[in-house]
Amino acid sequence: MADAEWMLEARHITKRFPGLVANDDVSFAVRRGEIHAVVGENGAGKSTLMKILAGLYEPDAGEIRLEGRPVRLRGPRHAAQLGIGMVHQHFMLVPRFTVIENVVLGSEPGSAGRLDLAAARARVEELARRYRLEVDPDARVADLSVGQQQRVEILKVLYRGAQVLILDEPTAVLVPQEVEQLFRHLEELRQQGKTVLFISHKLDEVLAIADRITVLRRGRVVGTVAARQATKAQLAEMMVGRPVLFRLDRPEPPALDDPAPLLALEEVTCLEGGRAVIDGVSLVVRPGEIYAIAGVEGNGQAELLQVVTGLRPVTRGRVRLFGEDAAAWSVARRRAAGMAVIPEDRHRQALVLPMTVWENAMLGSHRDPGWRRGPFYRLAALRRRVAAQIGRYDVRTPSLDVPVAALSGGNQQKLILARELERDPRLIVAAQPTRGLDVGAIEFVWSQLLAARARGLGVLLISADLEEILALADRIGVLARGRLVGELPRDEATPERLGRLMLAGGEPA
Amino acid sequence: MPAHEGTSVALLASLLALLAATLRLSLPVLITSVGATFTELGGVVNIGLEGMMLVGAFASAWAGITWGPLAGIAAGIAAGGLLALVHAVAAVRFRVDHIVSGVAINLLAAGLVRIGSYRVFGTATTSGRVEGLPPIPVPYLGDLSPLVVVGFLLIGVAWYVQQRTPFGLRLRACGENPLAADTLGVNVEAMRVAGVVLSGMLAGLAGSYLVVELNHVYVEGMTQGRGFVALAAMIFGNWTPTGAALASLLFGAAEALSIRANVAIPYQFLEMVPYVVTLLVLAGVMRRSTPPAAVGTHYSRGDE
Amino acid sequence: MNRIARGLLYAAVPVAALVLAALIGAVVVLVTGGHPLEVLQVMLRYNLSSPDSIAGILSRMTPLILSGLAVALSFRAGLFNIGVEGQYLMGAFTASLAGIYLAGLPAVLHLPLTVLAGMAGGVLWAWLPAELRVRRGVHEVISTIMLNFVSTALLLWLIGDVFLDPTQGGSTPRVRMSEIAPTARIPRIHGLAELLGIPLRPSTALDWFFPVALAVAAGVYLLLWRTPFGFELRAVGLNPQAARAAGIPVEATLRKAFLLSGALAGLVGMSDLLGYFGYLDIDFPRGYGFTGIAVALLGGNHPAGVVLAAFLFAFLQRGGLGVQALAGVPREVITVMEGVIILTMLITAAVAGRWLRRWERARLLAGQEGGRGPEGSAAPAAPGEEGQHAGA
Amino acid sequence: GGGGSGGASGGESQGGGQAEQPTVRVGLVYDVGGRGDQSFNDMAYAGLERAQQEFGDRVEVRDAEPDAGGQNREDLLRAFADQGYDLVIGVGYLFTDAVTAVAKEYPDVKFGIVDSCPQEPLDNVACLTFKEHEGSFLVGAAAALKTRTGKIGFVGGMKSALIERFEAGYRAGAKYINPDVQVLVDYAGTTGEAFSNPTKGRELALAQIQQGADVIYHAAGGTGKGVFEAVKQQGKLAIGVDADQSLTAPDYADVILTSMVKRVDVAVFDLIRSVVEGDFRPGLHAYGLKEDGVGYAVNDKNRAMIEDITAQLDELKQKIIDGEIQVPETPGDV
Ligand SMILES: Nc1ncnc2c1ncn2[C@@H]1O[C@H](COP(=O)(O)OP(=O)(O)OP(=O)(O)O)[C@@H](O)[C@H]1O
Ligand SMILES: Nc1ncnc2c1ncn2[C@@H]1O[C@H](COP(=O)(O)OP(=O)(O)OP(=O)(O)O)[C@@H](O)[C@H]1O
Ligand SMILES: [Mg+2]
Ligand SMILES: [Mg+2]
Repeated sequence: MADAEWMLEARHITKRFPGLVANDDVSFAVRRGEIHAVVGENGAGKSTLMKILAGLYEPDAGEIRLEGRPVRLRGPRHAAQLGIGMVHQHFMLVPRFTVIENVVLGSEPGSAGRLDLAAARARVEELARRYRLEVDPDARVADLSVGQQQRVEILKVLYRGAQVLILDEPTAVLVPQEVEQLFRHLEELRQQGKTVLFISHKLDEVLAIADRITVLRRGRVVGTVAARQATKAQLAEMMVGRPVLFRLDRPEPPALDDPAPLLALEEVTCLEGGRAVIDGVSLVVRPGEIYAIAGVEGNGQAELLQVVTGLRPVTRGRVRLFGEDAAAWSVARRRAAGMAVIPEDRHRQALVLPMTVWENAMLGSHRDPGWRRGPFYRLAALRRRVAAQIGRYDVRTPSLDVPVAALSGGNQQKLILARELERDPRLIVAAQPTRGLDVGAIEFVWSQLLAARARGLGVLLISADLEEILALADRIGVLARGRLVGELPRDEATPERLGRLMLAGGEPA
Repeated sequence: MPAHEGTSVALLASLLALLAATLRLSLPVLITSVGATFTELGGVVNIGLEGMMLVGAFASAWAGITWGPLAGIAAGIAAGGLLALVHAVAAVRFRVDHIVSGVAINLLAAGLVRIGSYRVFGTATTSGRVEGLPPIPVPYLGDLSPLVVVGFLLIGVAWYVQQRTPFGLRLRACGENPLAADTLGVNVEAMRVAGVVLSGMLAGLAGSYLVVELNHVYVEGMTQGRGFVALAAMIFGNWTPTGAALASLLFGAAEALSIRANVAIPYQFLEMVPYVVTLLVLAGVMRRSTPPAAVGTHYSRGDE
Repeated sequence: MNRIARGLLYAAVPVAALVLAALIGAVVVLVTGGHPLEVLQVMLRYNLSSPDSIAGILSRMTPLILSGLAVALSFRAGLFNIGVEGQYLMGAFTASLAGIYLAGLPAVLHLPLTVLAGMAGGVLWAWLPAELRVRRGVHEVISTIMLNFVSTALLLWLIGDVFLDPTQGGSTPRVRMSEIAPTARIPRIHGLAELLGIPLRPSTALDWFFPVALAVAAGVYLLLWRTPFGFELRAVGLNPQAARAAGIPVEATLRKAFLLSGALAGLVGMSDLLGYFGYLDIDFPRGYGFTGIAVALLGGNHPAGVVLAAFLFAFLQRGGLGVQALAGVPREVITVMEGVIILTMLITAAVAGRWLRRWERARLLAGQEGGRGPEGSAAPAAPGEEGQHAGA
Repeated sequence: GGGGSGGASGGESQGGGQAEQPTVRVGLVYDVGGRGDQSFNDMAYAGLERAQQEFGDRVEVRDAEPDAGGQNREDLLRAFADQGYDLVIGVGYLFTDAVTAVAKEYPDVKFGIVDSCPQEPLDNVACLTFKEHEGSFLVGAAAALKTRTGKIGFVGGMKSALIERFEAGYRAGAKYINPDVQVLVDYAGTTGEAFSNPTKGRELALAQIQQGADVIYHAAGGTGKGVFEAVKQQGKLAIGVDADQSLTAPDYADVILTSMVKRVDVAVFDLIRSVVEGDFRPGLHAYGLKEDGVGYAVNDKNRAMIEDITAQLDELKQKIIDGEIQVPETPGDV
């Protein structure tokens, strides 16, 4: 009775979490040898569904069929034995281990008493060659770029003989070049007969690579469509439940008499172990403009953010904020002077996950005397204010007292935005502000940044997403190997030109 | 000049004696701290090592007097391992805070050995003489216990097991990223329990060494905080068997020096020497230590 | 609908844990040849028979509360201060100096100054590991273990050689410092008890430091959850990277937290020193620092929990004495029981807590067939229940 | 059974005080370390046991042990006094203040304290103290007579005034025999733990032996076991302390020259007897050589080793009793 056509089927899968149904009677099927995409808003239940298919969660109801046969997955190892492997959005890697060690962990070659590293290396190298997933087998994973780490994750899955590969938001953390490379890998896998199931928020990508697309909304399947017949607008509407306009208002900022720069870097250089991680960078951000930093990740963006926010001392050069020499200013002083920060890694740099929503909402302005009476916080007033703030930013949370960890990624990001923008800053420093967000949330974040610009604020935007940069920026600086290799005004920037600058590290004269 | 020659010979003799004393005094801490790398690499903090060493000492005295030194050593290892199993079950299975469980283990051990001692030796605090293994004569250093050899072999074995076997790889993965290990089918609980029990067995072995080989007698409280010192040595040694062993040797040397140095400083300051030396070394040369990422945490899957 | 039922259920967990612990303790007593019922009866009678016995428990709680608070505060900051032991002993020493050499001041000045000196001693002894941690990244577990060892030797030298009370004579001269002036002694609480209609015997040792310890617990609570500094301290403990990005000076906060923990530790010995002995000798009570770790963790690193846990420990310890003297149970059996009770309590609490959450979850799941979506649902997300403690 | 008290079963103690026969009830609270230490505390227990044997039903005894300092000692004493015990004994000088306080509270109860005395005389407290320096003088003399190298050793437990009294007597005795004798002195530590560290005891003894010592006296509790072990391995001689250690540590009898016995058992027994017989005398009871409260041990196991010098030792003993020799109490006075 095995139905050859369907490789993997989900039938009437239901998964509840306290307070919500993450997957509600979900049914869909994946063909053998296809690339199947799953899309949906933040919190739609995509990751939950994938974790069920990979044996990590147990469904409360429903059935999984593999090649037509019902299977009950007893755990991730069992799923792997059956040929299902998953690459999680938050990589499941041991940073201190080498690539080989990460790949073979749990299914090591050799006897029980000896780890046959030579055999392991041979297998890993063979796999890497076959699927063109080049990565240094002896490198420590902590030293790898995100794209390389992802390749390690894919190798792990292939090493276990997976026929079905599940990837949760594989492109969210990749730069355009890496995305292209990943898609080549996925193509390669499909040609070798593997089945790929992946989640993405980027509808253009989905349309470009997938064969078929399943849309989830609030835990339910809205439908499955063939990529060839689908359009971006149609998908977006299915996801959100209303039409989404892919057009942004760019209200113009008021004409200012005082266009003095809010932020100015003058020949800033930062040495680390004798190497210049930032190398002679000069730039200015004026009121009412969005200055974007483009570049392949790892070219100094993180360090630049640290310099601007006060987390990294400069070796040479000057940092001026609001007209004053700010090189020696602490983070707190910069924030007090009117700088708002949206860090790139919200879990590690922006939020204290075990703390409550209201506590996270006041993080950074927690010294504000307005929150207090005498030395003590006025809890009632504080909560009222927080509730109003996050209400304006449509942060969806069961209550103010849950740990912020319980919020979906999109809502966490909106909380950060609320927290930073409600402080009435003059300068916003935003790094990867829409990473991992769905179209609705991205639309919201973008419009907030543009609204801030329209109020005369300056924005320094650091992003690996060219679409984002082109949509928002007034001027664009390209960072390569720690140097600012070019600066283009908005109307001269094209993806091609930027891409060339990013890769070449300089434009031929 | 014969007189000069005489003093230099005497100096050499005392240096060798110092070296031998260093070896003797280091060994219990060394064995325990090498064992401690197993529990910590698996992600479990074990401050019950002191208690495990103590029950190891007691059990080896009892079995050693009854059946001879080998049985004594085996009993010491078993007793340390059993007590470690209690800690493992509490901390890993039932997710009790590792530190609290360790504190409770130390209390348990202190009471148990006293009860046991009354029953077995008829007195709370000390046993009769325990015969040791036949010593190995080493030129210049005198007789050394075979366990000294075992202890030093242990460093290599521990390194090999941790770095070159599937077991070691899985164990370390559980201490670094248990979720990752779990998704790859590694039984996180079992690995962590194994790490704790191994550390307890080695602490028990260290206790046996104190009784069967070094002192030939059991005395209540004879472990003298060496379990805690071993923990410090393990951290000092940056969570590696070799580092832990070197740190233990440093402690041992400092202690031996404080016993044998004839210097005119207030007596109490000699007492402090090993600890002050450690602090100075830490303050001076220590690089930032890097514990296993998930040490001290509990693990459960997200949807439970 | 049934908040009360839920509250009761949660409250039942520790009670059940205690009962189970008592049962297992009974088994220990039986195995070692005692009579569990008699032991229980003697323990209750000895501990609860008179206001004086209750006062005896409260007075034992005082150092345990303070030590538990010192440990808990450091844990909240992500520090693992197991040096409370050495810090309180040093605090007792500095307080003794103030108590002896500032004699002549009126009590209103002398007593507070002496207590402050005790806190300063704790701070002093916390300062080195704090600096080592903040500046050199030296793990505080090692440095504080080392300093605990150093403090005992140093104190013996200070008490025995430098500040030895020369008037001590007799066949066995006590190795101790001079008497602390009466102006620096903490008065007993008997006056207040009298006012409340609870007469206490003159020999009962409960002093005013007990309410002080409770007030300190309340203060620590307010500090941690109601002030910007407490907020920063907890944020640094939970995610130093995010704290730093939010403008919190991480190193300074860690240092302050460590020193504050040391200051609390400096208070630990005060009730024994200023309320009971009146002098410092080399046999000053030890071990409060280590018990404090268990108290803090059993109390969930929360001041209220610390007070409750301190009560439990004080009850057991005092009861243990009565059981020894009056029921003939040897001390080692009581020590084993202490360990067994801690483990049983924690395991039961953990397991019952998990059952309870599962039950609540099932209830929630059962009651939500129609509704969905995060908005509007009031599910209490388990606040980091599987989370991490400040571990080594 | 696991220790417990001298045979009295659980239930009977609780009846309060209305027993009809004149049973003397005795409660004894040990020093930290407790019963089973094969020395000090066990000697006290031996006195208790002997009283139980000799007086049978006329005494009822019970013992307990504090777990730390502070109120615990006081509470244990008080627990006995409060139950109407007739005699309550604190073993060890740490009980000084506790006995003082509780004795004032219960003037009708008699108290004993070993090794110390309250500052102010109380008429319900008897103090049992020992002249350890006198006994140590004799074993010091024995060591000086027996050494072939002219070097002898002393290993103390916790460095404290009490243990230094042993050292002082020992050195004085050795110097009395031979002013040129060299005495090597070490202590195992600065806390109570120094009495249970055989490893350190062994190392200290080995170091002393390496420097030439061939007779070593220990006053270090369990730490002394390490001294015995080192001495046994190296073929030297040791001197035991408190109990007659040729008997309590028979495995080492062949190297134990003698022991400086401190008869806590005799003192405790005497005290109980005085209460039973109704002639309790408060105040100081100092047990020295004269009272046979301290001395050096001769028994079947060490007789062969020490026979040749017993005459000399007994002569010294008489001189001390007669006051011809004044034994110093602190090392500084030697
Ligand atoms: N372990 C869990 N416990 C409780 N709730 C959970 C758990 N995991 C997920 N949820 C909730 O279930 C819902 C679906 O989450 P899921 O991760 O599947 O969403 P998603 O579609 O992957 O979202 P995103 O696009 O942000 O990744 C969310 O509201 C989330 O908060
Ligand atoms: N124990 C939990 N309780 C409540 N919510 C949880 C729990 N675990 C996870 N969640 C929520 O469920 C969601 C699913 O987590 P998952 O690890 O799949 O990441 P994700 O949603 O895809 O990640 P991101 O937030 O980066 O988009 C998370 O947004 C998280 O907030
Ligand atoms: Mg997801
Ligand atoms: Mg996501």
